[in-house]
Amino acid sequence: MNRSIVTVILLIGLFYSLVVVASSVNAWRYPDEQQGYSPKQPIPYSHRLHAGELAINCKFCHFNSLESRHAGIPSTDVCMKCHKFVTSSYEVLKEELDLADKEKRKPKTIISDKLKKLYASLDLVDPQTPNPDAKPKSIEWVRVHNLPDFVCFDHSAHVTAGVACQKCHGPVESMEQVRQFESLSMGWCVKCHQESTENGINGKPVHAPRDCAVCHH
Amino acid sequence: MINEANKPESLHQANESGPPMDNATIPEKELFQLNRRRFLEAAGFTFSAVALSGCTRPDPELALPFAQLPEGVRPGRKLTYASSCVDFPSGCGMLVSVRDGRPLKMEGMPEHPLSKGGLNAIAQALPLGLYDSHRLKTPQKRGEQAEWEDVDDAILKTLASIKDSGGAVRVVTPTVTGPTLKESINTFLKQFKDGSHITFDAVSHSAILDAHEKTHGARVLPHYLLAKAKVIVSFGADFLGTWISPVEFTADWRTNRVPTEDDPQMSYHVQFEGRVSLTGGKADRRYRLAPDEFGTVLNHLYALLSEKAGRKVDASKLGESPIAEADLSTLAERLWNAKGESILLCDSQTVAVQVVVNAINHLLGNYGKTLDINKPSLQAQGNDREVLKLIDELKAGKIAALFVAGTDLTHNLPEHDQLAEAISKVRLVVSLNEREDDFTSLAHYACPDHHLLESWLDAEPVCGLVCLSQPLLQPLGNTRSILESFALWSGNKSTAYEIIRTSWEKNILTRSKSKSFRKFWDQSVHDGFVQVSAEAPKVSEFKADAVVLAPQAKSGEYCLSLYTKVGLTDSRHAHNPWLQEMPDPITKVTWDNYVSLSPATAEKLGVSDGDVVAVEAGDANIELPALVQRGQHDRVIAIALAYGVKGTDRFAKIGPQWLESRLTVAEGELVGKNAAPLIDVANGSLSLTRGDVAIARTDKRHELARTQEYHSMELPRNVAPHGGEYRDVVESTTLAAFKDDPEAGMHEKHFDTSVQLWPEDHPKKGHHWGMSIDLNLCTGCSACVVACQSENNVPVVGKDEVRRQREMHWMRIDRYIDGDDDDIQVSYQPMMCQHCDNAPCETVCPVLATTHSSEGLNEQVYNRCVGTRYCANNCPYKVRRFNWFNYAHEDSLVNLALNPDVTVRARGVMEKCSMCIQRIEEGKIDAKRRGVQVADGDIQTACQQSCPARAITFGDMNDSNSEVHKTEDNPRRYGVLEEFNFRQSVSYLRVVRNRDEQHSGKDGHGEHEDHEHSEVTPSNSNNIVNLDEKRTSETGGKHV
Amino acid sequence: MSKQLLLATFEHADDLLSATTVAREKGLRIVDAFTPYAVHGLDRAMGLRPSRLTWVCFTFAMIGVCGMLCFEHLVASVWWPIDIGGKPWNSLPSDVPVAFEAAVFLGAFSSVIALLIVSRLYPGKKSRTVPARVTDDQFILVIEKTDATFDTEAVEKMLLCHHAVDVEQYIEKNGEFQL
Amino acid sequence: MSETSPLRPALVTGDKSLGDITNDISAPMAGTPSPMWWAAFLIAFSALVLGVVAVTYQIATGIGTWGLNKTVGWAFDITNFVFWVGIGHAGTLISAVLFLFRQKWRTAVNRSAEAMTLFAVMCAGLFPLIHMGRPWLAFWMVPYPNERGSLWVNFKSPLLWDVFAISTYLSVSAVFWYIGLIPDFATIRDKARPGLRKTIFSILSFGWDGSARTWLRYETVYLLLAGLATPLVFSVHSIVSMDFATSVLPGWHTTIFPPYFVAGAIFSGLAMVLTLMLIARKTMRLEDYITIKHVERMCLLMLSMGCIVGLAYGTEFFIAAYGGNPFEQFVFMNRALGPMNWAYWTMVTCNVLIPQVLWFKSIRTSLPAVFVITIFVNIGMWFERFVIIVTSLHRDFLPSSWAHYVPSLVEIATLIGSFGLFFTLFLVFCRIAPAIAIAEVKDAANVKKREVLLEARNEPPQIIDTDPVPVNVDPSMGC
Repeated sequence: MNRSIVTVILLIGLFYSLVVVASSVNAWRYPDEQQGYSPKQPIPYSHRLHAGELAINCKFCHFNSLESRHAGIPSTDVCMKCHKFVTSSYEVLKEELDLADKEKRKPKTIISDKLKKLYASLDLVDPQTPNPDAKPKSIEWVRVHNLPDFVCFDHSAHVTAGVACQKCHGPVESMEQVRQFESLSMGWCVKCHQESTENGINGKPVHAPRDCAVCHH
Repeated sequence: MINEANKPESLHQANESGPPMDNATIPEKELFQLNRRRFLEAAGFTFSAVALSGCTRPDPELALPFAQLPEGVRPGRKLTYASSCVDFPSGCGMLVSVRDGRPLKMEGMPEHPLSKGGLNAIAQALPLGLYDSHRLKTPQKRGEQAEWEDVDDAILKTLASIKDSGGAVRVVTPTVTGPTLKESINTFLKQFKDGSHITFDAVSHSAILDAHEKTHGARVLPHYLLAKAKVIVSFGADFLGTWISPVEFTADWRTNRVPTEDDPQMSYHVQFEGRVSLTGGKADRRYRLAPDEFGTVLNHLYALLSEKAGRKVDASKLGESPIAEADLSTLAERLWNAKGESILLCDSQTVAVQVVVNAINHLLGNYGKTLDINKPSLQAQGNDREVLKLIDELKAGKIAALFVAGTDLTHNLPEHDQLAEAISKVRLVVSLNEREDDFTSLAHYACPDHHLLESWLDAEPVCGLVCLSQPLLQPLGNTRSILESFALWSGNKSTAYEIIRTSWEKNILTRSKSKSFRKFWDQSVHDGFVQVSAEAPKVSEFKADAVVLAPQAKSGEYCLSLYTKVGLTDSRHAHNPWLQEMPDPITKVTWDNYVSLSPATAEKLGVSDGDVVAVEAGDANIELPALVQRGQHDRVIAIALAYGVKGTDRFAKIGPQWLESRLTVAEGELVGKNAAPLIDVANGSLSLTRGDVAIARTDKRHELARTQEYHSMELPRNVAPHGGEYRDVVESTTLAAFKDDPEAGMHEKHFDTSVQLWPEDHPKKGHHWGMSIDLNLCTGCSACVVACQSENNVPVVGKDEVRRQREMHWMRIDRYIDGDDDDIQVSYQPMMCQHCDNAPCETVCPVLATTHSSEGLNEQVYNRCVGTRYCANNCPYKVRRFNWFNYAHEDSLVNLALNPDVTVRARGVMEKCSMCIQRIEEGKIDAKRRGVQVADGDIQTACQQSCPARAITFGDMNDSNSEVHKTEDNPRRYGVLEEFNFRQSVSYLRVVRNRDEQHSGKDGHGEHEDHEHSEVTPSNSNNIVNLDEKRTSETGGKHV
Repeated sequence: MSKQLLLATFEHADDLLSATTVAREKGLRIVDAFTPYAVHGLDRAMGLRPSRLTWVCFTFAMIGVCGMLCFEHLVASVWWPIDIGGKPWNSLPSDVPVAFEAAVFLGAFSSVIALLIVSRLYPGKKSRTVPARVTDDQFILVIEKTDATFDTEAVEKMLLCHHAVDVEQYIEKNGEFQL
Repeated sequence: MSETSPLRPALVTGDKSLGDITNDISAPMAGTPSPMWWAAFLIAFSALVLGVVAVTYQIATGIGTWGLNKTVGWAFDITNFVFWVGIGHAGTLISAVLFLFRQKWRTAVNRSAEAMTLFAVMCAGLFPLIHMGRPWLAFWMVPYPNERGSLWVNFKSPLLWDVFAISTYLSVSAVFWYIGLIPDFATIRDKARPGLRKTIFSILSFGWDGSARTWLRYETVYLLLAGLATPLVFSVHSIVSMDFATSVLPGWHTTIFPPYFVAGAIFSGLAMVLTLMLIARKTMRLEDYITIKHVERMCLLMLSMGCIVGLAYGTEFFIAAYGGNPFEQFVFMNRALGPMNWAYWTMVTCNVLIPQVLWFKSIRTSLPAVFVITIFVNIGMWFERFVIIVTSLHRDFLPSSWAHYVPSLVEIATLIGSFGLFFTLFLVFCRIAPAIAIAEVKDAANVKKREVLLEARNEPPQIIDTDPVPVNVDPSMGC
């Protein structure tokens, strides 16, 4: 009698454990340690394509990193600089143009599904035609690199000092979906600060302080 | 701290889903049958998984970029806008720093001609007023929420009928200096046959204007130019604290208060006053004088001066002077020698007295020199006669419509009930106040105005200087600018922006030289103020015949003196916890008003601090705790106004709630009691002083919350070694001594701090931040305290915690009162972390949570701190503050006021002044970005920035031409407890009192030892009594 | 292999002592003695060498001091020198207390662990089945019958006139005594 | 046997045999506890529960539930800490130091003294833990390799020295105590009938069989431990005193603190041992083992310590006056005459004045009197720490930040709770382990018995070492 109950409990326990573990195994990490975190984004934006293939400079979109503590996810209108016209992949557009030529009509704009969300955030149906009474709303990106609240990290300071973006963010230009490349642990920061003070950053001598209050205040 | 929070959360979730599963499958009966161990085994196994789940990631955090980035906005960067603090007629210039669309910090505007970069505590506290969930968010119709349309329709309908019937319409506001607002009120009133705008100042200076009407033929308030005054004589005018335009006056007063080695000159400041005011504390010579005796003394002074001027005054009419004749004649002498460079200020509601004041100022030829009446000040236009007339009209039911904006009429006037009853007779009562205050609750309609930071407004504090205030965020509620409201009721549907622009184009531009309005406007908005030609009423020559001697002092046993506190000059700010918890500069009491009595009077009544006394004046009476205040006149009973404000019971549960905690506000009570009922309306003015007052003790007690328990630098005699010890942590000297020897008054224990044990180990290359505070300039106004609180997210802890000596202010102002009661010397000392290079606190921290930076700062790392409190024990200055609880941060609206650059400290963590490290880092990074060196003055700490007296200097001590470096060889420089060689980075400049005797306050004790016993000892022992009572009441306090 | 043993039981420590001394003089092989408490002089009587555990203790104590001092030096002035109250990077005096405690700690634990190892004591070990009263009020002397020439009677007599209350013959099989 | 002499008075009275000793001492462990024990246990346990509740509430709510403030950052917490550490010391002192001096009379008390040390240090160790603002991060005090680059601990901080001192002290005294227990466990194991009890004790006794070889090593290690424990005691309380001595606070920053604290610790410890001994003697009928002699010696020790402590109080004032540091002068004036003088005078009365009556033999030998005095000393020593900590803090350098201190209910409950913990542990210990070191008592007692025996046979003792049996005797002829 008792044995059977115990086995029942054990089975439930086992099942439950398995469920919990299984659910957590893909997101396994030590507390506060998010290395390798790579959440799915609302728009499958490819850094590999933009930063890698098309070799767009990081700071072209993340210009905020030059002046502010936040690198800042670019606002939608930054995307629109190009995507006002680039509404779909090259092949598709090319095809449509040829077709249009053949049929002697002006090409109609083809909008890829991926980009629809982008235009939606600006409340636009057709990127070329502005919408006067538009109600723009933010795209809800998922934050990848997230430091604890008691750490004050200033992008502009590091960018002006000449630290390459890849030093902390890894080879983003090769990532289809952004992933936290480094551990971003305190030890990791301190190590870099010490090395930079000793060897300078690409030849230029720098003073990267190791005072606590530089990051913690 | 955030990610610490995550783990328990995920555990919690798991637990929720854990047990039910088991219970669900096993009927309880059987559950108990099987033996415990096996069950626990199983259960343990079940929950083992939960531990693992603790290692999973918290829910993903979203990042929302702008869809369209506004022009010039950079997320995470601070933007600064020029505005001005038009909530107060004094109209200080503000620079508001806005971060990601949130106005966070008010800063002084250095270019502003009046405030010159200073800002008072109340302006510093504006953000909390803005993000206040208790502000009226929508219009109201008889207390019910309503839509603007309905309210406006209703109001307009009634107004229309009033128009026809020709009923009287009154708009009551405090002093309005803004040309635009004035205009729109007037245009509104023009619609009616009998419409007038009544200016009501709770603390009015009506008498000054009336007096000038008598003597100069125009109802003007002179613009006092203290910068030009070498001799300042003030009769009860608290011009550094609360009187007319304190920030401006402080800035001016400062200019003549910095004696240097080469030019040891100082203005001479004499204060005659009943209660101890902040200004009295700074006076070189302070006389105790009951307010109702000002007249007599002024008569004498007038007589003495006119004698010098060659005119004899009949001495028989003068009456008996309470001040020694000799003192007065020397004072007259000094005044006479400083003709045209002297100034006489008087805070009296009696016109006759003010007339004598004008006469004296005229005799001294101060008009046109230190008093400007051609470009007069507009900072106080209150007219008591009109207010009293209004009251009569109301009572007579002659008023058809009453509009009140910016003041709680019924709260600030006596005879509340009759007034309320009278108001109920009015057909249309509209309140434009921001909150549900006493008057609003009587009004038919509430049409809440925007908060200052949400609205377009302008101000003209002094003729010819027009200031602009611009909105810094979208209104948080469905409120409406007062400009729009009046415009709309005058049939004009334009927005505040349009209204102000048109009015400026019409009125202000014409007074300026510039042609293009666009340029003029943009420039004005950018600067926040503009100087244009003055349009002032014509003043006549001085009418000598108007001068009659002031009436004799009426001799009641006591003299009531109502005043407002530095932090709470106006009932509108009673809802601001920062201001409520800001210790009063003199009494150091928070969260309460009280009856302050002189030690002698207290002894006579047999009361001590916290004993409730009943004060009766006319037919009004009020019960408040007593507070024994050294240096107060024995006849004077001082009570602060602007307390007992409706709705302040909201603070009952502010601060931590636990086993032994007591409410900040007792059930069904308010913060303090309203003293307005005691205002005397007898002699045609709203007089804040009256003689017909009685006081009696009750057997109740009401524990006051003071941040300082012991008030003198002289140690209690019963425990002081050698029968008496004087700890001159605030060093002082006299000007006479200073002239002979700039080092005079120096603490004998000073020694050469260049001696170091391990000089090589910690070289301070690069920056070495340091601060220097000129105690001669510090007025104790506490603007820095609130500035620091706002900059550094310092929590409000509530009355009970303050009572337990657990206030969290990083910056406090120590106040010591020494000397004889007839001539007390008050010393203020801003005290914050001294950032010692040999810091005792650092050595003792086991986990390296507090260390020393390479730039000489004492760093506190909150996230490393485990809270042993050893550092606080070992801190000689007791400037470290411990988070005894998790202080409330659940009000998401108030949290908008939090500075994102500063960590919000969790429970169990030590904190303290960081010298605004976030500003230092920002400054350094900015410089790096611009590729330049950090220049002196680029980085300013919050306290330094706000200081109206510019007493605080901060900078790099290694930078040989920085201000702070220069102070190092200032002869007045000293460090507190320097003899311990903590090597503080904060130094102080010695107080110099403009007195002729050679000894500073401290030697004074040494000298007349004999009468010192009679004078000082009672008040000292008195302090000890207080301490002991503190203890007993702490223990017995629970059932109070 | 098994040993032939004689177990002599005594009531008093002194008898045990004298018996042991004699037995040893006679050149009998004394396997061991069992006593309820540490009988002083028994080691001399049995001719046991003083224990070398003191050296273990000393060595580890020294390791503790030196190790801790080095560690403190590295932490305070090499790995991450942090300015603490303007004190010198490496202030020896402040390192002393911790180093001392480390010495005591290692010294104590090393010697105790060594004791348990050398005398094979560990939780749950079954004790040899000597008559249980040795831990209470009896003293036992164990003598090995070395060879045929071993004169059992004589030895028994000798033991008895040292007030041995009882002499029995045992066989030892891998550390266990059996009748 | 060198240390035995017929002149020595009996350490174990009532002419016991070894068997009797075993039975007497292990008696309280077998059988059901006496009602007196139950009463004591219930009181202690309910106190413990109270304490647990208080601490739980405090940790859940915040340190604010204590009466501390911005000026007085330590009060009951550290007072209790120092107090309990002090209590702990006499234990080690008695068992280790007296062992080194071959004081056989210690055998009556050393076991309970060691246990007391253990429990007292447990109580002590609790307070530094719960006095932290964030106790759940206490492990940061331990230097462990970490991902902070790598950030260790501050070896310059006296608090860290404490962490090491206390943990070492706790573990070493635990080992010392257990090693002492092993042979006794074996005794109990062998007396026990087969069953749970036997198995438990055979596990605990590590398979001890009383082999002479093991005894030899055992004695060596025991000596080593005693040798290590002795300096440890002194170091621990010196380090505790450095928490104060190395600070800058007048009243704390005092060079005489290390010896002063050690003396105080021994003083309080002796008092506590005596209190417990007297209770144990009564409740567990150990009159024959804890004799008046023991009590009187302890009293003499206590008296001398009391005088040393008194001297220390005097010295503090003298140095303050003589050193001429106005801050220090003020602090001591304030102690004696200030708002908290009641605490100071309680301390002086209990620690210096009352113990003086121990000069009289009549009082030393009257158990009730001694009991009362020990209680007073315990109270006095608690107040000593309170006075040192609070009166120095509440009025220090800047008059502006002077403040008062009043304990909160939670604090008081915590103090009571610590006593609850201590006595609960102690009473349980009396039940599950021999309260007196059986083996050692036998050693001490047996010497005496032999002499009695010899007198009975009227044989001169010296013949013991010579051999009664002639060598090479013919086996046929007996003796």
